[in-house]
Amino acid sequence: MRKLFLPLTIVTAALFAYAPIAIANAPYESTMLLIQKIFYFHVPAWIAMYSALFVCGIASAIYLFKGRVEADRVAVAAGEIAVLFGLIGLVTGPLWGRKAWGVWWQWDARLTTALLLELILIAYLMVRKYGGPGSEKLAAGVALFGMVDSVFVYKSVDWWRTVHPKTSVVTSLGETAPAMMPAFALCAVAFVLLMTLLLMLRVKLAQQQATLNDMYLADEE
Amino acid sequence: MIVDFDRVELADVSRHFGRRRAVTRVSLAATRGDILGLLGPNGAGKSTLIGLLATLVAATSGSIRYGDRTAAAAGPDIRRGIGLLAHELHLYPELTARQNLDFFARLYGLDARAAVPAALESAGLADRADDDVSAFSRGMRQRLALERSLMHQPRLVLLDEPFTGLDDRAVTLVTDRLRRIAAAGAIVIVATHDLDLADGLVTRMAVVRDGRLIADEPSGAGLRNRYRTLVTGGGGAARA
Amino acid sequence: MIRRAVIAFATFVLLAGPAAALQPPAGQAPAGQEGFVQIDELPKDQQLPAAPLLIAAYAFVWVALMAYLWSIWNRLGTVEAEMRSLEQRKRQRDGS
Amino acid sequence: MVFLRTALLVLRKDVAIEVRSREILYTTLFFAVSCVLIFSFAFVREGAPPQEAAADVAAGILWIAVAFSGTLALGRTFERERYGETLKALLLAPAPRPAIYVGKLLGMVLLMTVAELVLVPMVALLFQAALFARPLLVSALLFAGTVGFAAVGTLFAAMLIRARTRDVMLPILLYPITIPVIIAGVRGTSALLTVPPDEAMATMWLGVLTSFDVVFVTLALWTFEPLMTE
Repeated sequence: MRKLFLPLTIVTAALFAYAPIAIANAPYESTMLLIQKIFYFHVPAWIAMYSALFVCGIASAIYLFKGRVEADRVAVAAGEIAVLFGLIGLVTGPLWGRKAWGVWWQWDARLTTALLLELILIAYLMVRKYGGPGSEKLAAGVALFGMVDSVFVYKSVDWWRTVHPKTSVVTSLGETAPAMMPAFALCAVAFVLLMTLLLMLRVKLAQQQATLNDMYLADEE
Repeated sequence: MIVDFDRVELADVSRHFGRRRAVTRVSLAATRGDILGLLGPNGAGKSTLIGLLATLVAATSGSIRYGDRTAAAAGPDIRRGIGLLAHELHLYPELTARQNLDFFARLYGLDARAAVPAALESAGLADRADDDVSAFSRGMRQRLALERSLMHQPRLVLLDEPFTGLDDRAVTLVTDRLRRIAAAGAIVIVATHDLDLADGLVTRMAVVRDGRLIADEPSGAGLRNRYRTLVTGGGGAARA
Repeated sequence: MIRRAVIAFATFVLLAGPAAALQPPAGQAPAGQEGFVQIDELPKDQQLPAAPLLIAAYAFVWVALMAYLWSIWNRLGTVEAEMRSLEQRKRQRDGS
Repeated sequence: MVFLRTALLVLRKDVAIEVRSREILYTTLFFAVSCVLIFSFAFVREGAPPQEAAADVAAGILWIAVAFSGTLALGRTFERERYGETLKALLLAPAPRPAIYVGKLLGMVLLMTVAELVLVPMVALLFQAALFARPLLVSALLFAGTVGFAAVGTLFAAMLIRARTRDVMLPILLYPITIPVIIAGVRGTSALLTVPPDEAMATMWLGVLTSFDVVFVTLALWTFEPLMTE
């Protein structure tokens, strides 16, 4: 893992260095103009969050059924990182909305879905923190249920919002011109890579914590 | 399918909760006819060991074998061979003694009409059968719980502090009962911190402290002194 | 180690696809948008300046990422310090 | 066969306890009724809920009361199994462990159904909601929603029995995950209460609820054993 870490860091750093230029050069969106630029890191943040959520859920399933503690470490790392990217999405979304909708919060389907998933993820971290001994297993159950639930949350919020459309959802997203795609793809890849890097770092922390626990255990002998 | 076994064996079993070690590398075996006393102060890991043997707690490492199989390999039927009397009594206080026994008899697939009166008789509660368990004294509940856990005639009988709240006469009854089922071919494992009661009952004693097995030997005269050196005075010796 | 990392990375790439697909489809603005005032229909002086919001958003992303990195680094430091003190104690005990 | 027999035994035992004490039933009912009243004060003005949102208010209050009282009942039911550690005794039964889950789930669904038998007429009466105009669809929605809520709730309440902070953890975990049930239940019921009733919409939401039930009951059966082993 360490061998991969450095090249990944360099690639990610290069992508992030180039991203502002690519974003600046991308054409202005016709109605949203400047504010539409938030799109280039708002949506990638969601992509990163969903990826982390699924990593967390799958790793939890592996931990639950195979009892692999390594999987549990990946799960807790992914859970934390999903909360982080969810937070980024939840903050940048309303900043965009302030301009686009004129209000900070709109019960937009995407934003609502994200808020609910963020709640599930925070609940996951809370079980781990306050559940007492053996809470890793309980948390793994929550993560697995949360991952499956994300599909239902997504669909039901979507239908809840769009079956009776009274106000607009984010229309500008729909007008993504092909000319914006390269910059967007670049940002998306950069965010997913960043998520991977953070995940590796956080797993490293979890490993160190496990080593420390083992040292305490060994010390008692 | 009937899953039976003559021997239960823990091989290098550990159970950790994060930084806390409940059980550390315990290897222990018991065969039919044994009454194995798990002795040790409170918090020594006795209850976790009982939980591990009862398939309620999963080991962090090591394996537990019932005969030549692990619990996972043997499937749910292995639990037909296990009877557990835990510290908490596994009874519904809202139900009567008869209802409690009836429910558990059916849960184990027994003929309730035969098993329930027999168990009530054994517990000496035949005349109180239709009273709520919540109205019983601790001793009565303890007797009822013991019969409940023995109703399906398990091969492996696990008891966690079975003498709590019993008066002398009841203790004698319980110890006699345990001797009888051991003589009939059961493996009896009794976890207790009470040496006086264990003395004379157990055929072997395993002493645990801080989650480790520090002695495993046939019991006999001098058990009390041996235990005292192990648990209190002989800390350094046990560590080495 | 490397194999696991490659598998993990492949998983992310595979997962990013569906995740991207989950985003709202292009060119499919929901019908019937009554009650919604298009931004460009507002008079110029009522429009909010976009730049501060955009800058705030960028800034937040950076602050959040840095704060998280700092927190990982901090926790790693704590754990490693604890390891060192534990080893030291052990050495002292063994020495005495 | 053993599976079904064990599940029914557990259900029968829960019913027997409840018939003797009636504690959970009465407290849950009282709580559900209080919920309806409290939410009424938020929405009712000048003697009636606002005209344009009457259907939403009635459906919303009904489902919130179901969810809240369901949480209360879940907590109490499993507190009963924790006292005396009888849940461990159930797990020791020589039957597949998911059978215990199914038994407890059936008990929860039964209890919540009884609560709904009181709640539905009450909401219909207090809010002039036409809940009895489409009895089949309304009961199907309620049943599917109850199963979905109880399926997740029973598993979480059972696994939280080991956690020190179970009282707060249950709602914290349960509400975010069961949001799809609440959305589908409220939207589906509300569609039936509008004039004219929108049956197609209610059926669509019923489909959402049913698939939620299928997925989460399967998932719970699958994870019950590893989650319950300490």
